[in-house]
Amino acid sequence: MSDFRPVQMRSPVLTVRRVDAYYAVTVVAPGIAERFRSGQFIAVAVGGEQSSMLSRRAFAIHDVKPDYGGTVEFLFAVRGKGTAWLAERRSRDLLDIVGPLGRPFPLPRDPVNCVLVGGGAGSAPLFPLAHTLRRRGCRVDFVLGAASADRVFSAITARRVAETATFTTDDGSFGVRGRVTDALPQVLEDAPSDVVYACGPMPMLREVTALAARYDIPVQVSVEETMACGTGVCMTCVVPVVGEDGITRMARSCVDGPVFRGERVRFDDVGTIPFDALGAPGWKARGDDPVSAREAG
Amino acid sequence: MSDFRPVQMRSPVLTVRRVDAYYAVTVVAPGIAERFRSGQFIAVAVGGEQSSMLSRRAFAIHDVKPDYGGTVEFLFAVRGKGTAWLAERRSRDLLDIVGPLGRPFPLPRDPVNCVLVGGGAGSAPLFPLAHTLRRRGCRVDFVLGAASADRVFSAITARRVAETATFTTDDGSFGVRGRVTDALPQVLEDAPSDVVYACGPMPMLREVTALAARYDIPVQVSVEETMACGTGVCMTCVVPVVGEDGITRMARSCVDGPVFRGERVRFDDVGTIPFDALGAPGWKARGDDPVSAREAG
Amino acid sequence: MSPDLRTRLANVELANPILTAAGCAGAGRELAQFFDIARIGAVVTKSVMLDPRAGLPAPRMAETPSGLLSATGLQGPGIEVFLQRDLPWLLARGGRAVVSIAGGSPAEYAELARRLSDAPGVTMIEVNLSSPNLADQGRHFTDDPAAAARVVHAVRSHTRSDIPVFAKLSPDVPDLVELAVACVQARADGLSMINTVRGMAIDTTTMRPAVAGGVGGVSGPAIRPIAVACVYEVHAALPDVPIIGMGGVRTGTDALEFLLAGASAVAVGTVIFHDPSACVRILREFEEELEERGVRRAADLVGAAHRPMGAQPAR
Amino acid sequence: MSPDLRTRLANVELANPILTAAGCAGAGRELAQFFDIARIGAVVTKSVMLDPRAGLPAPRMAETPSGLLSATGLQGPGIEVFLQRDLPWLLARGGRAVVSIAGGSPAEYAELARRLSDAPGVTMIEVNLSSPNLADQGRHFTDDPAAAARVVHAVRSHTRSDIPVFAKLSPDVPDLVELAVACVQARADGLSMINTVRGMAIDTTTMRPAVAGGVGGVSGPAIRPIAVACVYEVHAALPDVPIIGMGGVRTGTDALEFLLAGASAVAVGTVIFHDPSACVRILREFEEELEERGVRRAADLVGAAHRPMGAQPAR
Ligand SMILES: Cc1cc2nc3c(=O)[nH]c(=O)nc-3n(C[C@H](O)[C@H](O)[C@H](O)COP(=O)(O)OP(=O)(O)OC[C@H]3O[C@@H](n4cnc5c(N)ncnc54)[C@H](O)[C@@H]3O)c2cc1C
Ligand SMILES: Cc1cc2nc3c(=O)[nH]c(=O)nc-3n(C[C@H](O)[C@H](O)[C@H](O)COP(=O)(O)OP(=O)(O)OC[C@H]3O[C@@H](n4cnc5c(N)ncnc54)[C@H](O)[C@@H]3O)c2cc1C
Ligand SMILES: Cc1cc2nc3c(=O)[nH]c(=O)nc-3n(C[C@H](O)[C@H](O)[C@H](O)COP(=O)(O)O)c2cc1C
Ligand SMILES: Cc1cc2nc3c(=O)[nH]c(=O)nc-3n(C[C@H](O)[C@H](O)[C@H](O)COP(=O)(O)O)c2cc1C
Ligand code: FES
Ligand code: FES
Repeated sequence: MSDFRPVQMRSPVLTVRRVDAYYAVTVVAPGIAERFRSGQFIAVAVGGEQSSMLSRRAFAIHDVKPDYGGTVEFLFAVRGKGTAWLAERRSRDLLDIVGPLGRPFPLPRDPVNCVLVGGGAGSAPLFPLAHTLRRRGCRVDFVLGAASADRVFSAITARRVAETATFTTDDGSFGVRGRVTDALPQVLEDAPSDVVYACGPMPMLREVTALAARYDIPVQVSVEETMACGTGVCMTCVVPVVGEDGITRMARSCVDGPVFRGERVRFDDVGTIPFDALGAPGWKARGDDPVSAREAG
Repeated sequence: MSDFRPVQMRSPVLTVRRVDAYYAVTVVAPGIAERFRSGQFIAVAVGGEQSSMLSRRAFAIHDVKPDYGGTVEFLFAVRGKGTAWLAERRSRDLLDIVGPLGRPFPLPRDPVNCVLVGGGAGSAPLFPLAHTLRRRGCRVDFVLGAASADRVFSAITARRVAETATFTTDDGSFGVRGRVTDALPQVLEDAPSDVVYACGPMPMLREVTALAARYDIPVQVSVEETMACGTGVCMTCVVPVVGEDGITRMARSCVDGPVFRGERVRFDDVGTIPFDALGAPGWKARGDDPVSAREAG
Repeated sequence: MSPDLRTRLANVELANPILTAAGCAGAGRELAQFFDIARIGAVVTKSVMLDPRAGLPAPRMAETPSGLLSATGLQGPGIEVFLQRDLPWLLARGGRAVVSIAGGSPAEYAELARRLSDAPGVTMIEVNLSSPNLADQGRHFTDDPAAAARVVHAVRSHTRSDIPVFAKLSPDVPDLVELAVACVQARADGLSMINTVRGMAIDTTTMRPAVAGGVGGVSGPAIRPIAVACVYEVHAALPDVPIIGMGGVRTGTDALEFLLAGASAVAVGTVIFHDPSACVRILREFEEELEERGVRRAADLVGAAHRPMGAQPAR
Repeated sequence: MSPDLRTRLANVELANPILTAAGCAGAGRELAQFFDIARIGAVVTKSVMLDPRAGLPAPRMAETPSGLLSATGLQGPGIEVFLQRDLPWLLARGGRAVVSIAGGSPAEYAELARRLSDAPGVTMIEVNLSSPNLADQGRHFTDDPAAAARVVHAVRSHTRSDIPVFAKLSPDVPDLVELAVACVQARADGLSMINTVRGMAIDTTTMRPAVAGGVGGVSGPAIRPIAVACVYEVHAALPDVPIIGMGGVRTGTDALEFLLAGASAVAVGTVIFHDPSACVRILREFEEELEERGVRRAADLVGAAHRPMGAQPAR
């Protein structure tokens, strides 16, 4: 375990590039690069030494390279105050980064067929995953969606890595007009798939999970819940997740996730405490050995 | 009056230079440069858009140049959080600056003999003053003091501009060991002086004022009281100052000063409300036309 | 079509809901160097007392994270100078004047109200209740709803009937809603919230309290969530009473937040020290926020956060 | 010579005065990835209750200027899992355990205290009084000094005599000193202050309260001046009662500020979310601050800001 534990470092920015609607930041972070496994993320402090912004911003790791001892790349769209600040960084600035964080995507043992489904910036963690899967001899099919053409993520890379790459945009400005979940059934029909990996907004993950269930394919989803620390201490990033023991727990998406088995996440109850969750109001203990009860995830 | 009113601008940083213990920052600020008169200062917002630091930092204007439509230079030593942030600025960064602020040094009509006394960073406003006085045919003698050699301000410029330049350091690492007030009597003896201008910490200003009084020379002091706004609205920068009507008022050093006639400042009562100040506890109105009572300054 | 920004505070209508906060903008003169003060909803003036007041000794402020700790002690020239010099200046520039008053007894407040009612051009009176009650060993009027009510009642009785009287509350009270209700029962036409929050800083160099008064008031964005909670709770209890919300407003989004919580107008205080143009910038940003959301009338948003999910105002 | 950092909290001596704040560091496990938790004064654990608790729905937090607004609802595994899993883990790593407890009645608190007294290795108990009193329509124990005193008394009576009991207070009370005195009279060995400050934020996109609970607690540097004032005032009233100070500690200078105000130890909370190494960094900075000032013993500085000018401790 201690080999995989995250590190905190002040990482020099190597480059900040504009890529369509996104910014791609590459930092020198050897400790993070060497520990990284697909699906993990970093948590970045924003605003400098006297920042008024206390919560770290989470970004999926999009790429790691061996240069300079190890670099890490992440991509983001400017959304609020923190990403606006990040977009203004220049090369040689230092960023306070913690990573790699979270439970990575579980990888298949055998060279199976994998469908990777991503929405907007949520596509980022699927790229290192695709490379890893390819290295293991898996077939990769991409389904990437976004609001508009400039928000579709790394289309060229997706085409290069994957057997097929399907794109959807809400406004039809690129690929098929519609949502990824409109295009996904066709992809699942065309190539017999063994596992689905998905990353994006909660409603999309819910639908992808439902579709995969219909085709009886296991699905791994990476959720994006609001986070303050990323390290498991603040308890703000919880989602209701069913454990192996059948008990629902409010699981921290930063350490118990962000990757969960899709059917374990109670999507319809996100934003609530399900009445039957462990410790919900009125909940009464079942079984008498709470410690051995496996944690959710 | 409206010609002299301050402006607020987002000024690009031209250069940031290290000068001994100080940083010299030059910004492009035409509106400020053109309005500037010696003794005035700027108030700089620090920490960027999402700064946790709300009060502006005051810096004397050290130089203005006509380049790029008008540039302004200020010098500072790193002291706390705000100056630490400023020291990290680079060329092309934008600074939110308000200026020029405050009452400038009154200038003599005739080509008289002037002694300029400065302590540490407090010497900054004396340099544009020296140039202006020289242009009017005045004789200028400098007495500059600091804790150590690397904190003595622009010694070379001082020597070039002035008839004589005397330096003192607390540790004797440059010039005479001791304080400016140790060296000042000799300077006043050597050249018959008509006016003293002083800028530096409050205890120094008090002593300079006392010395000038002993030699019966008028003295203009520029005080450095903690400021939050610099524009006269927060009422935090007050010092007790005697008005022309003999009444002591808590005068705002940012708009009623920072330059006051030395003998008007009640140095011994700084940090108190003198019992006889206008509106002090127990104070009773004298005279019946409070409006016509001239403001302090 | 640009949104309708007008707002109503009791029987007064203002062109827009962005005001200055008392004590953070003088009587408008200094800020007029940076923008046309006739453009904002109103200038709330520094609390004026009967006599000149020297205030507290320096240091009067310390910077705190996203806030300011201050103790100025209501330094000011007194009502005489205010009426002869400051008010006419503000009116001549086309500014709307909300005059904040402070005193040590209901009688002093009443006298101030009377003098202001005799003067032409006062749009509203704001009663700063965070002032020591001389009859009660220096406790503040806000500490005791009955004492606060006596002041409000005295002011209302001596104020011309067409001038609304707003009571300004402090968050450091045992029960804010109880205080608010007491003021409204004493015929306050509206409420202003919040005054600064009790706080303190120690100078780690001198090892002494950082402001001469020891305890001071915290203001600025740091206290915004505290202020929003106060506005929300009082609006929930008294939905028909107009509120001027304040505490750390820095952007148009912050102003919008106060409206949604229940304020009909928003005052900008400490942020003016940081940005002398803040009021007009916030007004512009606020208008943009409404445009982005397709909101036609700012007034429709007042208290919208109290409505059940999905019942937010029509765009 | 490096300064003596030891501090005394009732009959317990800690190696240094830097602790974690309850609920901001779990039971130490996550932070142990970033530093050796045996190096800090103690780990104050997340408030534990008798039964498992799911907490409040998400969203549970919103960022505010230099602060965090949160409402997590004391999610936790219950005392059973805590004693079997969390406490042994912490003790095995050499950590000092200050266990925070919360309940709905004096009896629940008493039961928690009894269970903890039976377990080996508990250094101190911190009684989180900002928990709804089930017998009083959900009012918090801190709202009523008598109710708070009953809880403290119950805990003290059921706690092994060598384990100090600290009462943790909220700033949102009618009279903090009165509450503190009530707790001490009920035999609290010391006080922890402050818990979060009541606050709220409105999400301007959804136009609804930003945290699911509506009202939440503000923490972080934004509340530091409020916390310092609380510590200062209570130390002035009860100079012999040890205090654990907290609220927005970000640097060693901030820790020093709390000591000067009257705290014997300082807990770091929200800033841990921002910097998981915060506690050891602050410890290092604090030591440097003492060295720069030539202070030989940290304990000499406790309450120094209360001494008359010039009577600050010998260097
Ligand atoms: C595991 C994970 C991986 C992510 N990967 C990426 C990525 O690769 N690229 C990308 O563009 N975005 C990613 N996000 C979303 C990204 O974290 C948010 O866009 C970002 O935090 C917004 O910050 P802000 O300051 O611009 O917004 P603000 O609205 O100012 O943020 C305010 C607060 O809300 C939190 N917050 C706001 N939106 C989100 C969100 N969607 N998820 C989590 N916290 C949020 C912030 O952390 C902050 O605490 C990821 C989120 C998670 C949880
Ligand atoms: C009219 C005037 C002219 C000045 N000119 C210069 C100059 O040319 N060069 C220079 O190096 N310094 C100058 N100073 C002092 C300079 O303003 C302070 O050094 C600076 O504000 C410290 O900021 P900080 O963030 O580093 O310190 P911090 O201690 O973090 O500041 C905290 C707060 O205290 C205020 N403050 C702290 N020290 C001072 C001070 N001495 N004067 C006013 N406010 C203070 C800051 O504005 C801020 O609000 C001048 C001050 C005044 C009033
Ligand atoms: C320096 C200063 C002076 C103030 N003077 C007054 C005053 O005279 N009367 C008053 O009612 N409030 C006064 N206040 C409180 C403000 O009007 C406002 O209620 C409070 O600061 C919160 O708003 P803000 O965070 O935007 O500053 C003052 C605040 C500050 C910081
Ligand atoms: C997310 C979160 C959870 C908290 N949980 C607890 C808790 O379980 N028990 C408790 O006594 N205080 C709890 N607190 C309060 C802190 O211990 C502390 O008193 C407060 O946050 C002020 O310190 P800070 O500003 O350093 O965070 C919690 C605070 C936060 C932000
Ligand atoms: S983000 Fe803090 S526990 Fe997950
Ligand atoms: S600094 Fe604000 S009035 Fe002078």
